[in-house]
Amino acid sequence: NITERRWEARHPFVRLAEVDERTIDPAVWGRNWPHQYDSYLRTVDYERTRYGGSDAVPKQKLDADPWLRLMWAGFAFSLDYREARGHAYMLADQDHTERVLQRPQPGACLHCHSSILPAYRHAGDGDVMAGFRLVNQMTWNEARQMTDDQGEPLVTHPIACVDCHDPQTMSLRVTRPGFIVGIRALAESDEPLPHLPSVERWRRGDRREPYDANRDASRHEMRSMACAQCHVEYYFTPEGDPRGRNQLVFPWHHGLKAESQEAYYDEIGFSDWKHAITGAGVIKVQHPEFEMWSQGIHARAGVSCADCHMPYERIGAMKVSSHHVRSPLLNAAQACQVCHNVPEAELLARAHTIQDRTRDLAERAAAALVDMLSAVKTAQDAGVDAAALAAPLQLQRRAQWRLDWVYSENSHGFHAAQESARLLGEAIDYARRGEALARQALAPGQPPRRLEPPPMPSATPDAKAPPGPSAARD
Amino acid sequence: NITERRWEARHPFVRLAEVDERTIDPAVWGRNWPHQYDSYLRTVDYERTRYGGSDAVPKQKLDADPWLRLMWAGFAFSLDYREARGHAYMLADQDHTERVLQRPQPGACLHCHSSILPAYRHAGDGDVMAGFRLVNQMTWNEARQMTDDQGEPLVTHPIACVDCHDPQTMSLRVTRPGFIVGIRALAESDEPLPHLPSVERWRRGDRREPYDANRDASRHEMRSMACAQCHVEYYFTPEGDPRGRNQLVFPWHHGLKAESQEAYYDEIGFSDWKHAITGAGVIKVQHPEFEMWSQGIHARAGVSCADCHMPYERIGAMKVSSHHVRSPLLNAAQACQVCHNVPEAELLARAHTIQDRTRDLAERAAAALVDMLSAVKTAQDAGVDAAALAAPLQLQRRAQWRLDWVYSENSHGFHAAQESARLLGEAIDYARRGEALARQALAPGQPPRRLEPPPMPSATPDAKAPPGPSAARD
Amino acid sequence: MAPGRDSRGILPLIFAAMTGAAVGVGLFTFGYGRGHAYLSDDPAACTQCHIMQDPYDSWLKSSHHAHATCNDCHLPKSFGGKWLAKADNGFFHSWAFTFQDFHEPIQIKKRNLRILQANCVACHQTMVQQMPREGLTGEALSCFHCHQSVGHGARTAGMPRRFPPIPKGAEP
Ligand code: HEC
Ligand code: HEC
Ligand code: HEC
Ligand code: HEC
Ligand code: HEC
Ligand code: HEC
Ligand code: HEC
Ligand code: HEC
Ligand code: HEC
Ligand code: HEC
Ligand code: HEC
Ligand code: HEC
Ligand code: HEC
Ligand code: HEC
Ligand SMILES: [Ca+2]
Ligand SMILES: [Ca+2]
Repeated sequence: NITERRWEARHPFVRLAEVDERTIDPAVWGRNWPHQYDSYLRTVDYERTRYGGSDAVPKQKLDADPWLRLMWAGFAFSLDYREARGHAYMLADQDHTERVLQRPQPGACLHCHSSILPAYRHAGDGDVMAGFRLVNQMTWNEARQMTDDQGEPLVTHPIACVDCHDPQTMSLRVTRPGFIVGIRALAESDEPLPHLPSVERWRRGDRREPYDANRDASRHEMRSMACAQCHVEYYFTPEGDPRGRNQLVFPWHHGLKAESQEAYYDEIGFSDWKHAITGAGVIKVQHPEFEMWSQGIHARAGVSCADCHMPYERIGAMKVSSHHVRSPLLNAAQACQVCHNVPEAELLARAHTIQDRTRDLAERAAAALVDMLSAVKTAQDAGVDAAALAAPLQLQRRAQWRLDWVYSENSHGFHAAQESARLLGEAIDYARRGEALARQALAPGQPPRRLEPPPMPSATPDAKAPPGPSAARD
Repeated sequence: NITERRWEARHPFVRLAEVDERTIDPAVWGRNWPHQYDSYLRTVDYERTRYGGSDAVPKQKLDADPWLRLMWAGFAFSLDYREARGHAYMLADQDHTERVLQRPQPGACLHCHSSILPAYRHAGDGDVMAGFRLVNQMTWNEARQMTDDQGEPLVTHPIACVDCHDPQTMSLRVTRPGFIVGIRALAESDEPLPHLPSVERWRRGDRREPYDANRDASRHEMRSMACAQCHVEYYFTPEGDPRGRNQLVFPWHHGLKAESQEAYYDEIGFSDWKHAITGAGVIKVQHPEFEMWSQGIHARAGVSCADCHMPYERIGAMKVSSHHVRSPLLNAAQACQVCHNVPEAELLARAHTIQDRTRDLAERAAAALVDMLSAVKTAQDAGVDAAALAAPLQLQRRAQWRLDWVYSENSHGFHAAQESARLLGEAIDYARRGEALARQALAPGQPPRRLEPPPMPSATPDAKAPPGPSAARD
Repeated sequence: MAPGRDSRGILPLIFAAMTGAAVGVGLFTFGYGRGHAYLSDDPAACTQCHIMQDPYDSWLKSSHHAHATCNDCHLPKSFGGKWLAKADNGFFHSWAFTFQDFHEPIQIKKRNLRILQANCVACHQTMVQQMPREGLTGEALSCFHCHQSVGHGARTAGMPRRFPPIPKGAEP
């Protein structure tokens, strides 16, 4: 036993297989790095935590929190929105979601749901950035079915080794055009970013070359930036945008904070859709994990995504990063105790305290939003002048933005506890202000008629929920 | 010099003066413990931080935040409410506040503003608890002027050594009846108190003897309980209470959380006063530092008040607890850096981030409260039926309670960042709901008339602000 | 500290007494793993076990690497106590290491914390003489409550004290 350990310590790995940019299949990489590959495969596993983790059949959030169907009325998310699960499922889950099955979606989706670089390179004739722009504009089906000149499919795997690692040096890298362009804009903004020292350093420099994470970021920052390629808020450019249609953009031009992103959307006059109940122009927030983490104490203290979600695990004498990316609460010993010298139960209790408070306040904000929608709708139905309701619609935009920012962020407040509560407090303020104005437009004694979430006839019943990728282990 | 150090080393202290329960004057104790006495004297000093610290002439908060005069309309606090300053001033500041000068106050105030035990013992003929009850019921002037049988004044000093230390062993102790009774009730409640393990232990025991901090608490817990004798929310029993009038009570019967205290007040039907603008029965919150700290991560991690507010400082070859109790941000090197190995500027930035967010949300809550008061008042003036306004008045009680809990807590959110934001979020919710209801009672198109804070003719102009105790250093 | 951690030290003891073979294996590890190194005061001796590498690395980064070695802090000062603790820890570390049956990250046990505290006070008597200690109120304030990283340096500025591997690029 001890002999074996000493040996392992001296021989971390042998290159049994050659891997390069075109090696998408993780099984090939796995011959060189079997431990990482083993844990990578375990992302098919599922186990729930109080608020997170994952299930075999991912929970339908629209049923758990029916008010979501009111908030997102008229938008694809009101058809089907489930708990996230392991990386192994990212492509399959997109194949099955009603959002794709019932609504036209662009190729831009695949940026974050597959090992997409071969498709970009093919479409752009070797130029990834050009290919990215072309694939974005395709329909989702066109993009998903792309083949190379030999007719071999180009979109084959969920995230793979090559997406995060340089095949020559194995160092971390970012490959996603959305991030590469987004972080440039962020660097050029003037929001302070004390948790990203390389950006602050670039800002103090001559700025002749745009910020480039692969050149400028420290290895430590890369341990978060690798994830920031996907775990971020985004939007698709609308018809008429000078950059073309359905281009994937990270709205970081004024900074990462909820208010900074909102300022950007306001400035360009962007809305994802007109709200089906009130007609307000509203924005959908998607998984701003990187942005929320950026507001928290862990980021400030230099703790990266990989520190918690890919903690080192000891395999014999070696330490390897767990590629079983998942909720750290399933694994608090490795994920938290390396830094926090307290029992596991105590760590869970601390995390749950934060999440319970967030949940509590989010429900309060949701109630406020529903009250507001009810009041506005009642006023509209009563024939109140649209001018009198312009202010409430604007307030609805503000309220939804903040509530969605926290709700769609997947840590339930953990990544930035006080910031989550602050945003929910603001959401409540905007929603209730809208309600107050709408109520005043009503006659005294005419209470708003309470809206009920519409039924969900079209959504996948649980029995037909997206199954796991059948071939995940081959 | 080196000889002197050696001497200190061999003789940590020599009892040059005998001290016992009757030795109030800290100067006498100072002969035995000159270092602690020296720093104790420095509590006359002043230096501001971004939100805290202290000034020579304490800032009038009613001018800094004029909405306070609306929130507290009709209550003594709307006359004069200033920044806290050092312990040396506690008695003098009570002598000078317009709250005492213009309104009758009971002897109960002195529980926390002076070294009061001799007065209690005298009034109770040796029985401190009986004396406490009698002094509580006196007028403030009677109590302040109490003399012993020789005609010597009994209320002479602000907090002194004997209040926190056993004169024989010098160990920490609690002496204040309000706390002794309060913590018993808390122990008997069922709110979980993971940060007070001795209480949890007592709960698991046979409970025959009531919880007694001096017997049960660990030395470490005493480092917070010593402060919890005064830095807590309290109320005075109203006329007709079975315990007698003007008895000082800590409302901990259902727990320490804002909601738990509120439940207690609701249960006994208590209000401090009828709000002068709306007539709502409302509660005043005073300095719930101990309670807020109890909700925070530092308490949870076992960090006590004394750790931050009385950090060790080196004196020659020894270190002693700084008795210059003050803002830790004036002293982050000793107060924070032993635990947090980051530069002082970074620590201040982290604390300020928390405080700025709290401030921001508190201002939002204040605006909501003022909007609500305006809407309710306008409706009342318009002759709206009182029954239609009952709900808003109840919501006002809830909203003020939460906003005041955070505002009157002196750390500006630092002691429990997320909890402060959560409470402010709730305050906003209640205030805006009240506003919405009141607005609907108004005719459409009749906007509420905005209330302006009343002028402050009676308050002490700054030039006449309470001076320091002239004899602080003799 | 998780309940029962302290008892973990005793259970294997009983078990070991009953299974000579296991003792033999433990002793083999103790010998082959250069258990004699345990008996020296050279910190490098501890890194015979790769599992002690992180504590060692972080000790190198600590304020004390010039003032105190592992044994100065982790072994009792008294002659008898020292050898007893060496036997205790030496044996159980070998045991635990061989059977790979221990909590990771490693967490110090209560009895070993008491040894540590005594060693802090032994060196720093002068500095802490005014701090009320045992005898005054019956319990001491734990030095590590505040001085968490004296023996094992923080990983990067601001990181709590424990011993994660130091990723390249994240060094202070
Ligand atoms: C200090 C530890 C820590 C850091 C750093 C951290 N996270 Fe998390 N993350 C958590 C915890 C704890 C949860 C809550 C998990 C749960 O509820 O089960 C979580 C939840 C998540 C989830 C949802 C997981 C689920 O089970 O549903 C995602 C996705 C996520 N984090 C991504 C990120 C990304 C991306 C970053 C970096 C930008 C990051 N995290 C940084 C601790 C961390
Ligand atoms: C290429 C895009 C992409 C990258 C890069 C990426 N993720 Fe994900 N991640 C996803 C998608 C998509 C899902 C949801 C999969 C599903 O539910 O089908 C997901 C799911 C997760 C989950 C939820 C797992 C669960 O069991 O609930 C966590 C946690 C997570 N990612 C963390 C990370 C971290 C940490 C990194 C960086 C080390 C990272 N991700 C990098 C796209 C990405
Ligand atoms: C910028 C990266 C990014 C883009 C672009 C993106 N996704 Fe995702 N997607 C993620 C991440 C990260 C998760 C996991 C976190 C979560 O569930 O919120 C996810 C989760 C999902 C899930 C599983 C959970 C759920 O929402 O039901 C589905 C389905 C999904 N995405 C579909 C789509 C579709 C359809 C599009 C295009 C309209 C799209 N995604 C575009 C990053 C992205
Ligand atoms: C979502 C991004 C992501 C994917 C996909 C990914 N890795 Fe990693 N990998 C990381 C991160 C983050 C680290 C830690 C790197 C560091 O600390 O610098 C890492 C580290 C490694 C290391 C260095 C040793 C270690 O364990 O820290 C190897 C080898 C490795 N990965 C192999 C693989 C292989 C093989 C695959 C595919 C089966 C893969 N990785 C897929 C993010 C990823
Ligand atoms: C690499 C180190 C590291 C890891 C891993 C880590 N933390 Fe932390 N944690 C910190 C630091 C640093 C702070 C900030 C306080 C400080 O400076 O000591 C902190 C603060 C906290 C706080 C208080 C702040 C707040 O948001 O209330 C909690 C709770 C916490 N961590 C829980 C966890 C949990 C749960 C995990 C695992 C999912 C975890 N931490 C993983 C280093 C870490
Ligand atoms: C982890 C450190 C920490 C702990 C523990 C702590 N405090 Fe504080 N306290 C602070 C900080 C930081 C401030 C903000 C000071 C400022 O704004 O200048 C503060 C502010 C205060 C203030 C206002 C001081 C001023 O300058 O206006 C009082 C009073 C106070 N705390 C009392 C307490 C009490 C009583 C306890 C225990 C129940 C306690 N604190 C626990 C750090 C702490
Ligand atoms: C006997 C009651 C009493 C006790 C016990 C007490 N305090 Fe105070 N404290 C006060 C009063 C009263 C003030 C306000 C004095 C003034 O503004 O005139 C005050 C002020 C303060 C301030 C503000 C100082 C400044 O410069 O702004 C801090 C900080 C503080 N106390 C912390 C503590 C801590 C920590 C403890 C326990 C070690 C403690 N107090 C024990 C009554 C007490
Ligand atoms: C339970 C303890 C307690 C009681 C009872 C108490 N105080 Fe205080 N008082 C404090 C503490 C602690 C502070 C410092 C923190 C702060 O200013 O909020 C303080 C601060 C003050 C101050 C200085 C700051 C300000 O509010 O202007 C005045 C004046 C004052 N109290 C007057 C009174 C009066 C009058 C009474 C009786 C009606 C009274 N106190 C009852 C504990 C108490
Ligand atoms: C409540 C926190 C706390 C505890 C417990 C504590 N210390 Fe300290 N210690 C401090 C602080 C703060 C300083 C810094 C004093 C200064 O720099 O003025 C310090 C300073 C020291 C110093 C001098 C550092 C120097 O700069 O030379 C030594 C040695 C020391 N402590 C040893 C100990 C020992 C041994 C124990 C346990 C018996 C202990 N401490 C317990 C907070 C603490
Ligand atoms: C507000 C409460 C309070 C007051 C008033 C007070 N002390 Fe203390 N004192 C403390 C605390 C808290 C400690 C730390 C005790 C511990 O660690 O167990 C302490 C510790 C001490 C110690 C032990 C050595 C040390 O420095 O840690 C001495 C001696 C001492 N105080 C003397 C005095 C003298 C003399 C006075 C009056 C001039 C005084 N104290 C007033 C709270 C107080
Ligand atoms: C005796 C140790 C100790 C002292 C003294 C201390 N802290 Fe902490 N601090 C902690 C611990 C423990 C945590 C919780 C995270 C963890 O477990 O590492 C923490 C967490 C924090 C956090 C993150 C939690 C939050 O509320 O966001 C901040 C910020 C912080 N401390 C700042 C300070 C400042 C500023 C001071 C001085 C006024 C201070 N601390 C004094 C031990 C301490
Ligand atoms: C200056 C004193 C000091 C020195 C020198 C020292 N340590 Fe430690 N050691 C500590 C302290 C303090 C702790 C942790 C106590 C705690 O958990 O709070 C500790 C904990 C440990 C632990 C248990 C892990 C844990 O976090 O509980 C191991 C293993 C360890 N030390 C090994 C070593 C080794 C090997 C060396 C020499 C290379 C060494 N120590 C040198 C003070 C020291
Ligand atoms: C045979 C391999 C090995 C050697 C050599 C070794 N250790 Fe350990 N050590 C371990 C293992 C395994 C553990 C974990 C034991 C457990 O948690 O049950 C450990 C735990 C510890 C602990 C904390 C656990 C406790 O029981 O409190 C300390 C402190 C420690 N070692 C110090 C040392 C010192 C000092 C040396 C050198 C004199 C040393 N070790 C040499 C394997 C070793
Ligand atoms: C073998 C003797 C020895 C032991 C054991 C020892 N120290 Fe020290 N320590 C020193 C010396 C020598 C210095 C540096 C000179 C000085 O400042 O006194 C020092 C410095 C310090 C300092 C100031 C430097 C810093 O890191 O902030 C602190 C605090 C301290 N020791 C605490 C402790 C604690 C706590 C322990 C127990 C875990 C301990 N020491 C164990 C000898 C020792
Ligand atoms: Ca979006
Ligand atoms: Ca009160």
